[in-house]
Amino acid sequence: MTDLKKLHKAIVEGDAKTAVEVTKAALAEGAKPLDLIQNFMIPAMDEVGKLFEEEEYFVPELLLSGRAMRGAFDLIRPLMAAQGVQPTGRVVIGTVQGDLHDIGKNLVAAMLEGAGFEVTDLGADVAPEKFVEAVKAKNANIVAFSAMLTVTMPKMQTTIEALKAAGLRNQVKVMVGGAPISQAYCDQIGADAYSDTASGAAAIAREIVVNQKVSAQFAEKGEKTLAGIAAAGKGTK
Amino acid sequence: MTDLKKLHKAIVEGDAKTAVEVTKAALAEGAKPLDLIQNFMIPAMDEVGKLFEEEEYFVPELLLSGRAMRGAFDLIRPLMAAQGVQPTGRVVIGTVQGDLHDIGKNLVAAMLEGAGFEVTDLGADVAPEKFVEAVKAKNANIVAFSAMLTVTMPKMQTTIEALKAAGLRNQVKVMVGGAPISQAYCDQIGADAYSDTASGAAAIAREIVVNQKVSAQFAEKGEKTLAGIAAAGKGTK
Amino acid sequence: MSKEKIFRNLAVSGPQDLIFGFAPKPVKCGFDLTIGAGTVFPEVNFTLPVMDVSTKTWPEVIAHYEEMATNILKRAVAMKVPGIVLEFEQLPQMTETPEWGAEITALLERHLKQNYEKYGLRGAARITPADIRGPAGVKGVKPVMRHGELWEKLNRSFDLCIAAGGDLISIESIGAKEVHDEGLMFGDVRAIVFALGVLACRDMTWLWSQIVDKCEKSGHSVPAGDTACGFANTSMVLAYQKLLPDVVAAVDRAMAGVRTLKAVECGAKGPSKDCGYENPIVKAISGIPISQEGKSATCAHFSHVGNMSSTMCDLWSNESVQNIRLLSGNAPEAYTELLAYDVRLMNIANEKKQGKIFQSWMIESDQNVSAIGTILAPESVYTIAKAIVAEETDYLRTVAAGKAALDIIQKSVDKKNLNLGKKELQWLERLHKEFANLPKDENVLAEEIFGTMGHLFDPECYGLKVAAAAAK
Amino acid sequence: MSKEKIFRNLAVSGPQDLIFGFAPKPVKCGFDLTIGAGTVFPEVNFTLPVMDVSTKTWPEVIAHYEEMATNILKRAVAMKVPGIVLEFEQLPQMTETPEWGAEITALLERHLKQNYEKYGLRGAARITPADIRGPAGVKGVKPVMRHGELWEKLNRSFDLCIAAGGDLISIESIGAKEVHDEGLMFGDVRAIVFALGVLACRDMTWLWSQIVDKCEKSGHSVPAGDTACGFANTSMVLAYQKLLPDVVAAVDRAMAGVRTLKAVECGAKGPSKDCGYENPIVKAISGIPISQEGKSATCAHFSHVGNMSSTMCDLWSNESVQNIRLLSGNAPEAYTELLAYDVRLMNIANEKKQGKIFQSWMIESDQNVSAIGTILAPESVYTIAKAIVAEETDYLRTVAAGKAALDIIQKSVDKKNLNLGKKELQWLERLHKEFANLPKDENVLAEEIFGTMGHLFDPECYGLKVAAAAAK
Ligand code: B12
Ligand code: B12
Repeated sequence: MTDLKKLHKAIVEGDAKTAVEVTKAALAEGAKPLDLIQNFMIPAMDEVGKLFEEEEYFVPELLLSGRAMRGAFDLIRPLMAAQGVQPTGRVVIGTVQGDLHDIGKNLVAAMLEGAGFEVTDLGADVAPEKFVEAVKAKNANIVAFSAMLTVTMPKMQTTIEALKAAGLRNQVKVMVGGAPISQAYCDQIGADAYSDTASGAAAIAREIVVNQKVSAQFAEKGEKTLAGIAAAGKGTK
Repeated sequence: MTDLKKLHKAIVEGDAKTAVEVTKAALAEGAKPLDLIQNFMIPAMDEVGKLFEEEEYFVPELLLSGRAMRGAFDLIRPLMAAQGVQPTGRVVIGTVQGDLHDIGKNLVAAMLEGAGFEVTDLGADVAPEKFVEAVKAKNANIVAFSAMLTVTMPKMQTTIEALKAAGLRNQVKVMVGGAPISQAYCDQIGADAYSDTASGAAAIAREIVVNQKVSAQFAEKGEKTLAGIAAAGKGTK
Repeated sequence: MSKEKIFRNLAVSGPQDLIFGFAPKPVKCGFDLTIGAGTVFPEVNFTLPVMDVSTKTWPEVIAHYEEMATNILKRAVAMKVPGIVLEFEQLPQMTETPEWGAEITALLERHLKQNYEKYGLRGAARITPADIRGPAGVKGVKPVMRHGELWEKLNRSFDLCIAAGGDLISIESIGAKEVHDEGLMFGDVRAIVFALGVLACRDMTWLWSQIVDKCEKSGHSVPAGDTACGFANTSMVLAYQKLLPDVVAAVDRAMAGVRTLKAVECGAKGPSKDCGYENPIVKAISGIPISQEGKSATCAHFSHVGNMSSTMCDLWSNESVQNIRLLSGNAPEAYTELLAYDVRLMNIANEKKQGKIFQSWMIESDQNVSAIGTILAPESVYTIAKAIVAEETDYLRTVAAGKAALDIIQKSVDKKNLNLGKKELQWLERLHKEFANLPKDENVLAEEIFGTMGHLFDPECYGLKVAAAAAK
Repeated sequence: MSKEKIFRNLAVSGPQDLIFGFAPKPVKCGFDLTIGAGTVFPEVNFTLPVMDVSTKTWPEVIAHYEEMATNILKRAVAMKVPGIVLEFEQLPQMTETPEWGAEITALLERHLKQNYEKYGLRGAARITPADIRGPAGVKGVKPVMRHGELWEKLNRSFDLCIAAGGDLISIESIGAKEVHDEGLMFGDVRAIVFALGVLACRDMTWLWSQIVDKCEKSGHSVPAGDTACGFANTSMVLAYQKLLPDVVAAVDRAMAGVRTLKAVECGAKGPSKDCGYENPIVKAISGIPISQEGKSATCAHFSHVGNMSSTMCDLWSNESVQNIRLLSGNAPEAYTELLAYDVRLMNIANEKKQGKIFQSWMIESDQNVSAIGTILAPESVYTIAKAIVAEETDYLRTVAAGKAALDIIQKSVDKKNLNLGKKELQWLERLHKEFANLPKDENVLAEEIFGTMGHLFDPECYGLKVAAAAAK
């Protein structure tokens, strides 16, 4: 039997090649996808998250581990979908129109992926209509805006209005961030949550989903989402 | 006959005693009040204003001249009132509730008086109701708020609302100022005019009155106000 | 009531002993912070953005102070500052409801404690209740200073803030402001001298002996000191706006030294408060450490002494900035890093025994730009301090300070270092005459001013008996 | 197209020749302003508060720039600054509608002219169009750099701003950012070196020869210089947030010197732009004056080199602050006075031949706090500059700069001056190996990176022919 601890180690060390090999071998030997996720992949990413929090890991290590996990998870996703297991949540993220700063946004996207979210990254300079389209197409429950310029921040409000006009406002929680953004500005434009760090963004997103503050349609499948599974795993459901 | 140029000189030099003596003597000799104002007192204060603008005069010289003019004008006011001559305008001024800074406000009050306005100074830490009362009692056409604290600035808006509730909003133009105030804040709270200097305040007040932007009841007596007289004097009616 | 200790001689032997970071009588306070023992620390003052303060908005107010304390101390730890003072200048509403001011005092002490225990960050909080007595500036109302509801609240605010663990207690007291303001407005030198030299000194003694008493009883809080903000900052800001002569503001500042020193005579230990530009005079005479502000406080007001004000500072302050967002983060956090870099340079210069070189540039930067800059140079400060201690009474010391400042300005003008405009020179002339004509006996002046400005102040509020002068 | 001038040796004979205020090749520009001839001037950068920029709001935008220009220059005159540079960093909308950027350029020149004629205030405006090419960061879209609608607008923006009288022309060009960002995110040193040493240098040459050409034809505008903001500020800010290793950001900054120098090789005269912390390397090699920012720019971002960054500055900048209200007045005005006081100290130190003493404190303040501080000290800058000019090609010069920086950091760690954490030391080890394994031939690296990151960039946009590497 393949030693699954090697999967955990490969993810923590950002070794995508080994992670994929071990997962392939394990599945071939009949390992249960749910077991791989619950007992190896999620604990590995939690360890990576902790190493990042304690400044043991920098962004490169974090992203390489994320890449390794995604590599292994891609082999499992079709099986999970068959059993109706949903991603922790579906996020659409982008830097608002007129603004090309994307480093902060990319980090938030990476952290959300690490936390088991399905992330649709629209890139930078994203017009309001494109956010609306993606939220509809992906049936997202969280939309995240980033802005770095005082003169593009107002576009966050324009985009929220576009979501309202399209009747999607209640389907999503709106998260905002970027150096010049503040909790006060978040409240002022009627967004739902603000954080000044990428890890903060992931924590809020998880809280939104786990506390079922998200729209009904995910509610009943609570424990079937990755975060739900992870929470069950840790008995903190 | 009394040499009236001495009145002009006494006002410019802030010599209240002489200004009163010369005016008394002139009136006793049958000099016309309107002539004293139009050809001596207002030109004197204009000269003082110019000296102040050119930093030749400091505030002490300005206020001493103002005191000299008021001394002479007090002898004339009853005669003017009899002929129906109104003051350039009636201003109610004060530092808003909770705020004890009054130096800036005092300067603005002095400059307005120098420009021929009848000024009712409510002092500092003035509650909204007291502004409403004074505007009503004095039939004011301009109300001026001063604030120096970020945490008392909102009281400007509260006081504007109190004026609206009392149906007085349209009777007055609202002027605002004080170090932390800005044109943007003035617009935001729906005030009519902002200036960051005392002389600016007087200029705006005069412009409000002379351009008849003030409420109708002063309109038809336009030329009969001090500013109207001064303007007529300079042919700029 | 603690007995007044009058300083007969100076705490320093010459201007060479007046340097940033070192004070003859260092002060130990807060979480292992010693001020004036060779290291300059940043003093960060932070205030609310445009908002109402009421029971309804109080939770939001607390959220602001939580955020400010967190951001500032996070920045201080990141910058590895040698220590830090947080100044909480109470807004009027927080003194009118003493519990509010105390709640924020406790909040700040909690944050300082956490950061001291977790990162070893040395720090202290300076609590400055608002002097709401009077109330000042209300038309036709003579300010009530020694009794009444407003004094009760201020008194209670001191007690609650001390009980809440406030490390350093200060106040911008405004005794005699009603006369001083009128004096400034009309250029009435005699009224200005009377306000500062007689009324203000009496109020300072009455107020500060009580503050010192409360602090000594607490066994924790240090009575830090006052500032003539309501007097010499008013004239400095007016002079900066060219609304008052620079020479008047300079003389006003020198005289304010006597009034601010009273706190120390009553037992205050320092650091004297940041916006007291007269503090160097207090340091020269009493030896206590002082806080100063200048170029890194342009967020609060402009001045011609942006560099001169750092020549003798033991704390370097940003005066005050609101919790608003800049491009980097919130303003209090941005100013913490700025102050931290400023003090690093001063401390390194001192470590390399080159503090005096740095000071010489600070002096040359502002000495000949304005009369205020001229009288705040270490040499001038020393001369003014010597003139003060040579006199007996507060009044005569105040007059002496004014005359000393005038002589210093005159010498500088004669040597063509300070070139003043025509108007300023006329006022300099006039000031020489006014000071020469001042009566030796303060009671003569008291009666005169009571005659002209009796409608503005109540002598009893200053414990002053004035023979009912015949109405002029 | 002006011919490239490659610097074979340095413009200074040693670190002792690198001091604030003096540059071997001073620049005369604007209204009688000479930069680098012994006086440091403030460079004030001011931007819009939170607002939309559109045809509808354009009048309000203009009103803000009128107010900012008026307040800043009023403050500059009041502070008697020796001279001033106004930096107008165009926001994207103002480059996308070139007429808008030009209108504000003309507005600034008008204000400068008025103040020069009325008060003799020496000044110049730096105009920085936004590099809107690409567009950068759009998912799945390879940035288009040398043609297309966005380049046309940027090109036209240069022409209109020069025609509007812009005194100093700059840009924060982002050629190769798409590869450099990916490299930073995954710690891919080979991608970072390729982006800076090959792609970025090619883009700089293509872009700056055109800018220089336009300026020379105008007979007025000076091609001032670039900044590696999109590269080394990204890594510096990430390192400051502990998201990237400090040693990676330090090596990135050293390598960025080669890329930013290209502008000068194409004919740029300086002052090189404020947020280019690599500018000292450019000054050491080319002798042009440079603008720098540090402790007085915490309004825009934090850094560990708040004092080190002033060691060799010819202009001292606040990076950027919005037109928002502080307690004193608007923020741009408050920062003008702060910068004015900062430069006064530097200029006085130079007048008294004590500039080097001041510099020594600035160095000691930051040298051992971070690896970036270590490599930006004058001595390190000189060593890196020497290593650069000893090489032939941009690529080899970039590698040499990186290696030089690594050696400087290693020496400082070995001497226990710079103490790095365990993680940082591991990355230092790794960087040594990575740089040792870099191929001598840049084409080998080009093919390799095209193989791994070919989906991100279009080689033709950098005039690069890459043999279609077999897909890995
Ligand atoms: C690097 C940089 C650039 C790079 C961008 C590189 C990139 N790939 O993004 C380049 C060179 C392209 C650039 C260009 C410009 N820039 Co720029 N830039 C910066 C700089 C120095 C750092 C930004 C950065 O990458 N930070 C690092 C990341 C990790 O931090 P972060 O973005 O804050 O993200 C963190 C948090 O905010 C949060 N977060 C971020 N997004 C989100 C979203 C959500 C939902 C959540 C919950 C959290 C969250 O998590 C992140 C990780 O901790 C900033 C300075 C600053 N104060 O930030 C200026 C800055 C933003 N830029 C500025 C300017 C003016 C410009 C230009 C207009 C300059 C010019 N004329 O060329 C152009 C405009 C480009 C455009 N069209 O948008 C100004 C903005 C001024 C203003 N008026 O707003 C700034 C503030 C610098 C300055 N001059 O003061 N810039
Ligand atoms: C002098 C002063 C005082 C004096 C007041 C003296 C007096 N008689 O007014 C005293 C000592 C009493 C005082 C007390 C306090 N102050 Co105070 N004070 C100042 C200071 C240094 C100068 C104000 C001044 O007199 N300026 C001179 C005049 C001429 O200028 P001006 O007021 O701006 O007026 C001009 C223009 O604004 C305009 N203008 C003014 N009003 C109007 C009105 C209209 C309609 C128009 C058109 C124009 C106009 O024309 C004027 C002439 O040019 C300011 C600093 C500053 N930035 O202003 C702080 C300042 C306003 N105070 C401040 C604080 C915090 C306080 C205290 C709370 C401190 C404390 N804990 O004790 C208390 C609160 C008192 C209270 N209950 O309100 C802060 C405010 C911070 C904030 N959050 O808003 C400031 C900004 C200083 C700082 N710390 O940064 N203060």
